[in-house]
Amino acid sequence: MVLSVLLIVSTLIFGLGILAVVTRRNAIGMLLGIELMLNSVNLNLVIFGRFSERIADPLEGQVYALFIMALAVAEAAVGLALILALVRKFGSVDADAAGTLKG
Amino acid sequence: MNSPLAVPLLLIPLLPLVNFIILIFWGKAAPRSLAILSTACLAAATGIAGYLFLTIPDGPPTTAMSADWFFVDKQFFFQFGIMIDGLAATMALIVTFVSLMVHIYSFGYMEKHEHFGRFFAFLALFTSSMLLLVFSSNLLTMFVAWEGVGLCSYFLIGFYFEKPSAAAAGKKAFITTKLGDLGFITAILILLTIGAQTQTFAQILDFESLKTMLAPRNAAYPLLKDWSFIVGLLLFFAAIGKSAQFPLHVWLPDAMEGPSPVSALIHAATMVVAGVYLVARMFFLFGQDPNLALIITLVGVFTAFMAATIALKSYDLKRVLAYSTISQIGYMMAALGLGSAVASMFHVGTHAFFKALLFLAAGSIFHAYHSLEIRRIRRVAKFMRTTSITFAVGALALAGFPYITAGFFSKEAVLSAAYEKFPWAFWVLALTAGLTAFYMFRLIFLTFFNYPVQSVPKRSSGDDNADENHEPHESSSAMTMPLVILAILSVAAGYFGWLLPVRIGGEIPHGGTNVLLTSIAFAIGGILLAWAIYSARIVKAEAMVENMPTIARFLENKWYWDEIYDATVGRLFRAVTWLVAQFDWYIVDDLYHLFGRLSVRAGMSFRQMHSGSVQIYLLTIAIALLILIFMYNITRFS
Amino acid sequence: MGVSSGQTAAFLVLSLLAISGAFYTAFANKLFHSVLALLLTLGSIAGLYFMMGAEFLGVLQILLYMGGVVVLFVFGIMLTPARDEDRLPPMVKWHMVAIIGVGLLTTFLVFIFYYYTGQFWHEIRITPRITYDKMFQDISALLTDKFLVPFEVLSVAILVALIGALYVARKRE
Amino acid sequence: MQYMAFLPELIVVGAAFVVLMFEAVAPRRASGSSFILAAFALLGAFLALWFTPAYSWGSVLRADAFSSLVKSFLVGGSLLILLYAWPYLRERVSGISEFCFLFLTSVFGLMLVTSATNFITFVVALETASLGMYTLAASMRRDRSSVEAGVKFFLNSAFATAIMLWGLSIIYGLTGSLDFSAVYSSFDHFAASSSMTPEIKPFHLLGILALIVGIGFKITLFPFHLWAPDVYQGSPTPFTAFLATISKAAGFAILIRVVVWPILPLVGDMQILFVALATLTMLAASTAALLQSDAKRLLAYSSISHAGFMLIAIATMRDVRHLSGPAAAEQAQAVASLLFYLVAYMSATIGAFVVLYTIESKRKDSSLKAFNGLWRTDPALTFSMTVFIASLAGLPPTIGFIGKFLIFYQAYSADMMFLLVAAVVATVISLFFYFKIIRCMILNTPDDEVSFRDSPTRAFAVILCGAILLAIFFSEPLRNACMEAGKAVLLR
Amino acid sequence: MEGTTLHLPLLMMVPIIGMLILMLVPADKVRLIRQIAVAASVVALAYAIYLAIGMNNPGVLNAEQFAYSFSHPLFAVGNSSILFSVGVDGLGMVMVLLTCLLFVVALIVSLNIENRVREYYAVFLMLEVGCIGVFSATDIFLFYIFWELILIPMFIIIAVWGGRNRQYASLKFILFTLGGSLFMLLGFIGYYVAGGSGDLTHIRQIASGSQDLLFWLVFIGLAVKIPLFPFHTWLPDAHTEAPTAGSIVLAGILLKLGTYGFLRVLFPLFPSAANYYAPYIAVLGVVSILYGAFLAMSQKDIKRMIASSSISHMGFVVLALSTLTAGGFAAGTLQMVNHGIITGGLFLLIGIIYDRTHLRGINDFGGLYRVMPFYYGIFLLFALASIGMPGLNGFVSEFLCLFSGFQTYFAPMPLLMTAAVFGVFIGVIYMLGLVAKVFSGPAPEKWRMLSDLDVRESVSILPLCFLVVFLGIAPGVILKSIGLAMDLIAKRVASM
Repeated sequence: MVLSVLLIVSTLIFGLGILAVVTRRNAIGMLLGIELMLNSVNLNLVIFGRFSERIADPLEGQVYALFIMALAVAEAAVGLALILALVRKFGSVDADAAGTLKG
Repeated sequence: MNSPLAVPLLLIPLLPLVNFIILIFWGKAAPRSLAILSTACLAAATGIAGYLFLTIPDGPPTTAMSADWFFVDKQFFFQFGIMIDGLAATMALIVTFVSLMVHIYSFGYMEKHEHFGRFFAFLALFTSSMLLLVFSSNLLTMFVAWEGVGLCSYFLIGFYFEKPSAAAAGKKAFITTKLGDLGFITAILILLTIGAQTQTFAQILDFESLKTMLAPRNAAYPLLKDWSFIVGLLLFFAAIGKSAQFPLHVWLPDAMEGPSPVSALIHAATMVVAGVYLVARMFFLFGQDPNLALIITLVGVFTAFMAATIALKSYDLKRVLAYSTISQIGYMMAALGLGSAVASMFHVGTHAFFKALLFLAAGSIFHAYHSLEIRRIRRVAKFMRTTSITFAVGALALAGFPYITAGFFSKEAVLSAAYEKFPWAFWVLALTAGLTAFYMFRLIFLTFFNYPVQSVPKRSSGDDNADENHEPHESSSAMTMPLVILAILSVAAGYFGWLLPVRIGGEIPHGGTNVLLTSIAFAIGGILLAWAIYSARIVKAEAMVENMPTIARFLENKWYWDEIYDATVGRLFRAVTWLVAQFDWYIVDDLYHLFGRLSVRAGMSFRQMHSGSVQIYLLTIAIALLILIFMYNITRFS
Repeated sequence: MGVSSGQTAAFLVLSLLAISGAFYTAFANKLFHSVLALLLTLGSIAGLYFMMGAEFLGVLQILLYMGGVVVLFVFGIMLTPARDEDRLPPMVKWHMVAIIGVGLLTTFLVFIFYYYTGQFWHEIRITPRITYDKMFQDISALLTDKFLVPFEVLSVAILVALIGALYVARKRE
Repeated sequence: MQYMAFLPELIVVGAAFVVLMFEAVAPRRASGSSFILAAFALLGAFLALWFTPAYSWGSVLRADAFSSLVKSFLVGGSLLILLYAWPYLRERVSGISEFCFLFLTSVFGLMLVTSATNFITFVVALETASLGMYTLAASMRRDRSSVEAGVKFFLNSAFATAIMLWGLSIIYGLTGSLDFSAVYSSFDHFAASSSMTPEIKPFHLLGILALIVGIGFKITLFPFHLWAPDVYQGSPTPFTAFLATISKAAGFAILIRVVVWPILPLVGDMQILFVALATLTMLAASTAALLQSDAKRLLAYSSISHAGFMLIAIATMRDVRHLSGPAAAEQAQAVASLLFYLVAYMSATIGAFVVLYTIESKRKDSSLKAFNGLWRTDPALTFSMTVFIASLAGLPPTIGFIGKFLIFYQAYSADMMFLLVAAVVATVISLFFYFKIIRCMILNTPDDEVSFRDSPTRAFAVILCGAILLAIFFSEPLRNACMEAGKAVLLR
Repeated sequence: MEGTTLHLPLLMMVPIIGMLILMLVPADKVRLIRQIAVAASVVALAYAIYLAIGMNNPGVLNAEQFAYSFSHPLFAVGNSSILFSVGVDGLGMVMVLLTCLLFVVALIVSLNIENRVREYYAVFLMLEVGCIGVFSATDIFLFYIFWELILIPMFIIIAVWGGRNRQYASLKFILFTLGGSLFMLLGFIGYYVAGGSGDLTHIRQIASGSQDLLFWLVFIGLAVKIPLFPFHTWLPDAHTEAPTAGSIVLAGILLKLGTYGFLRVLFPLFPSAANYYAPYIAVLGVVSILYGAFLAMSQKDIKRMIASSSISHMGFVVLALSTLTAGGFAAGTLQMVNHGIITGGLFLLIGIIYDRTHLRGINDFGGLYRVMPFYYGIFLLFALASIGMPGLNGFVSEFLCLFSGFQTYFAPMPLLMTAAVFGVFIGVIYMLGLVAKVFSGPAPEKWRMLSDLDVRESVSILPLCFLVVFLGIAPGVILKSIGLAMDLIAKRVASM
């Protein structure tokens, strides 16, 4: 029961993350959404480690989460740098401001 | 399987052929001397033909030579073969002789023409093809020659290539006869198909073996017998095309655009009777099927009558002669249909002489008057004595003037044949004979004497630069000499009719007194009527026209055949062409374009997905995920 | 079940906090509010980690995420021109599609999880209490043994991220 | 000894660090030397690949014939791309030494991707490469669209990666591990057990679908390909070539490994998805390319369409349990065909891009107009480009034909008529835009009289096109290598 | 390997070497370039003639009745290999000879090309390699490779040296032929999968159930090239826009590839499907005959008209081939050769006045007889050959095609066969109309200045003239040399 509930919580966070990514107009906002999605993934990993009988070694899941966390940080850093460059070139944080390439 | 006859027999067509090659390549350099050479060779060929005519043994034909031409499957060999029998020898003699006359005549007629050499080249080629046609021992060889004469006819009709009407006439002649040739080739193909099925492949095209296969007593080839009607019909269609019979007669009058010697040689004496010759050659096929015979008779009789009526109202000297040719060939066809090949060939022979004579004389008149418009040419008798006399002899022969002309005998033979078999045919043909006499003498009375000049529409088939001030004069001896020879023959040939049964077999039909009297009456009556209207002017010609305007217009427009064909076959053809072109353009081609357009349209919509907005891309991914998951879980919800 | 009712209550509270934080992150008008809401979510998730016996991860979550990433975002927001979403029309044409689509997706996933978890994870296994030291050792053992290569590569990745960020952010001539 | 197995990677990443050192020590002279070092490192790695033994590092990493072969594609391709990019880089890219560092680390990451036998290794390696690639996309000087490309690439990639990770977390929950071997045996066990009813299967597929979204993004499958044309167009052209070939090759390598190993027990259910994606990718990309006027974008669409063709080989994969017997041989052959196609595709695409950025660096224009009248100014380059395009279009006697032939052969052997017809239609459509380039080169008159004669790319292009043309006679060793790789990747 | 000779690869090398030499010559040495190119083609022709004469030597033919065979595996697919396997039987030899001859003619007639001469000749020589390759390939995939190798050179020829609408035409050409041949490739692959080998000298029987689909796939590829009725629309465009030499090669050789493929590939590989579907193909052939003829009637452009007439004439070939008898095959082959010569000549002749006037409309001309009598004579010769005048080569082959068509199909569908005969008649109408319009009538002032054929033109047309007459009189030369091959193919098809 707890497993279900927690998985559903995680799924909701995941969905809200996606929603943030596809609706927030600010590129930083989109980045926030991606962080939410990654957190949901980590949460999943921990939940399964804790509550699933199929998991032999729950620590492995935590190690995975650790990796993902580190990657999220790295991505955030690069992403913010790119967004700053975007602001510099296009004068806006709006992800859609950079819409010169299309078709 | 060469026989001793092979050499002379081959020599006859080969001599002109060699001359053709020489003339076509070097004719420009030394036209006159090469033309003399050509004529000399032709004279030699004529000599050989005459020799053969006199010496070949009676009975079945002798196959002189046959050679494999090509093959399929290494078992079906198509052969190129020549042979000779009485029929062929007779025909060959007529062809070579008339051709020789025309050659001689052409020295005078074409004297100043720039393409003198080429003219002789084509004459030579034609003669060669015609002789090959005559000597061919199987249908395929005959078809080759058949096409060859058609081609030469095309060249020679269109000889004055700068005249659009001449070019058009050449085209019309070629296409119309080619339509007939379809019958020929289809017949050959059907025969071959039958032959392959009955294991008689090699023989089925050969006249002699076909004859034995078709013999009434021979029951070994039922399939062939079943198909003989169709094959006969197709071959007859070819003959119709070549011989300008109804319904393919329309090309011959237009063919008068060619030089007069050509008209004399090809469109009067020789080529146009190739159809008759074909039917005579295949008489074993046509003769044994009453339905075929009836069809041939009907076509012949109808053509004879129809052409004669058109000639009544024709104002072009050569066209009148052309219609008379059509009409006379109708006689020949009718004779064949009536079962008398001999009568037919008799008429072929006499007709060759007097029709060649008439055309050559007409050419002579044209040479002097530069016109063929009979409403303008006057007093020929005064200016051109020889020409007018010979022309009159020819006309008499054509009219069948009793007992002195050859035409009388041959026509009487045809009428007798008709009288024996189909009286209705006899009466129509007799009436036609009367019409023939009438229109020929209409010509003579109009042009030879001083009939008042009528108002003339500007165009006719001749060059219309008739110079009124120029005094017409008699043609050179090169032209008159053949006229005289032919005139003599036109009279004399009738007395040699007895030779034909000897050479061909069968006998000349004699219908007895009734036929004799009827034909004499019609011939004389026609002449008298012409005299009454155009010389004595007892009856006014104009008045007759006014009294019967519909008929006059009907005849003047040649029974509207050209218009009818144009409105039916021509229109159908153009419509199909148009339809195909539209179909090709708007349906077939556009179908492929449609594929292109669809791709571009699809591309446009796929392109719109790349809107440039990154969030839409992400949304697309999310929705794609949704769809994927949904699809894979769809079983849960169903 | 093996989980006490107090724990259950704590789970529920933390979950609710995490969800509401995520919700506000997605829908807040001001970006700064979003970041704060994210902070809330991250904190609640850290709490959940602690509750599920993943203390090491929870600590890292607080240090790396709440301490690092969020600060990064705050800096980012400060460095970029004020560009608040409330100055724009709240909905762009595809937002409706987005909300419906993603909503469907989420509902769908929730349904699937709800439907399937009962069948698959029959028993809820309570991991034995692992002491903090032991856990740290185990994790480091994993990292230096089985996951040594990814761990090393991760360091390269972080270096790349650093250099890359510098490379992009550097003012160019 | 185990380090020998990963010597090429070590060379590459080591060189990357040295490049970084250059920049730190002598920033002024760093550009040239780092470029040269990068080139030599790639060359060294390429050579080192010949000596790498097969080796498994626990359950997370494995060097085998398959990974070696793909790595040689990656390294060789990168070398070719980099080698002739110098004029372009000098002119249009800022900070060549950083570029080289990021380039090398990207290659490094992608090389590891091909060796990964654990999903998290895969993800970490992929991210290592991606982090570099985001910045490489944005590395152009004075060019807005480059930054746009970088941002778009980043956002798309991060999003797709997040989805993929989510899928991996589900897989982890189902199988208890992210090792390929563990996942495989777990799935295999489930698939064989009675509990795997048709009703429950979809749940197992959930993670796999998300995984395919992530990899599909990398290899630009419809509808995850939307980023590709934009990013390809905006990036510096050498990097576009990198994206189109190296990155895609790595993506296919991991896809192959995933399909034939961890998710093999469930691959039967994926087949319909692969067929659909392949069809849509081929058709969508080729039709959309019809309307392009920018050569880079055109090649981007072409590259997407080729991904669809390559996916055909994946779609022929079946659940093969025994590693001996005809079915496995068929499977190995499918892998080999895909790898061969990959070589064909990479060689022609690299050639085309090399020609493109040679022209671009002279004419400052990447639209089709830049190709106008190339024949007049440089017939050799024109000839080479024609051959590259013919190879892309799959016309004989180029290597592209052999590749296409092998793919068709696989599809036919697997009885996939529908896919074949779609492939033929897509090929016909693609001809239209391929020949657009040829038409520009040979028909249109040039706008200027820029000469390319001094360019060393000419020699390179001619040699590459010679190789492409003569491949039909000499491709046997390559095919054997592909076959070996195909057999190796099946081992589990 | 026993009986292996390098003759055919060497023959293919001749144009390649010529091409390579051309690449080394500076582009501005136009005279030298022309000499090299023509010399290469003449050497190839001489070599081909030498090989043709050698065909009769004992021991040249191998066990499968292919001469000069050479085989080398290219790469392995499945359990077997794709081979570089060449060899010629009588059929292949005749077609190779025709190819070499027409290329000499085409290269000589293009001596007046001034624009990008080097590239022009290089592309043509490459085309020649492809054509020789197709006619001598004895592996289906090698066949396909050479088949496709032809496309790009032809595309370039049309696109660069073509007429006003060349872009559209060249693209259409490439899309159609390539699209079609992709289906053919599918068919080949299917055969290879089923039969396990693509060797045409050892054809393996595949299950008749699987033949149907493959048969039609291959058929589409071939039919596009021929072109048969629904796939023909590329032809008029391509022909019209191609330069003279391009049209000659297109009409003379490229169209033959399709029908050659019928004989070499389609029928032998899928005999039971061939037997089953032959009547349908015959119907398509007859439809092509009539459709092409009517299409030609509707054209206003001389080249388009001749191109459309090709559709009609190739219909005869298809009709003959569809009989599946040795005789029909021989007839079709003969018609292929003859059509190549005749239509090649006609395009050459049209090119000559196009060079002089830059006009191609039928109505643009008139009265050329007076201006260019020699030209007229030759044009007439070809026109007559085209409409099947006995004594010229067109007659024999058309007659034989109809003959074999009648043998097989007259009994089941007499009307259709009669319609095929009617196609000949339509040919007469438009061809004669063309000749009459262009040559007769008064010569307009503007054409008075046209010169008759010069040396280049005469030299290029005279060999064709000779063949038109020679093959009309002695078609046995070809029929004899292809006889054995035809028997074998027919036997193979009949054996199912």
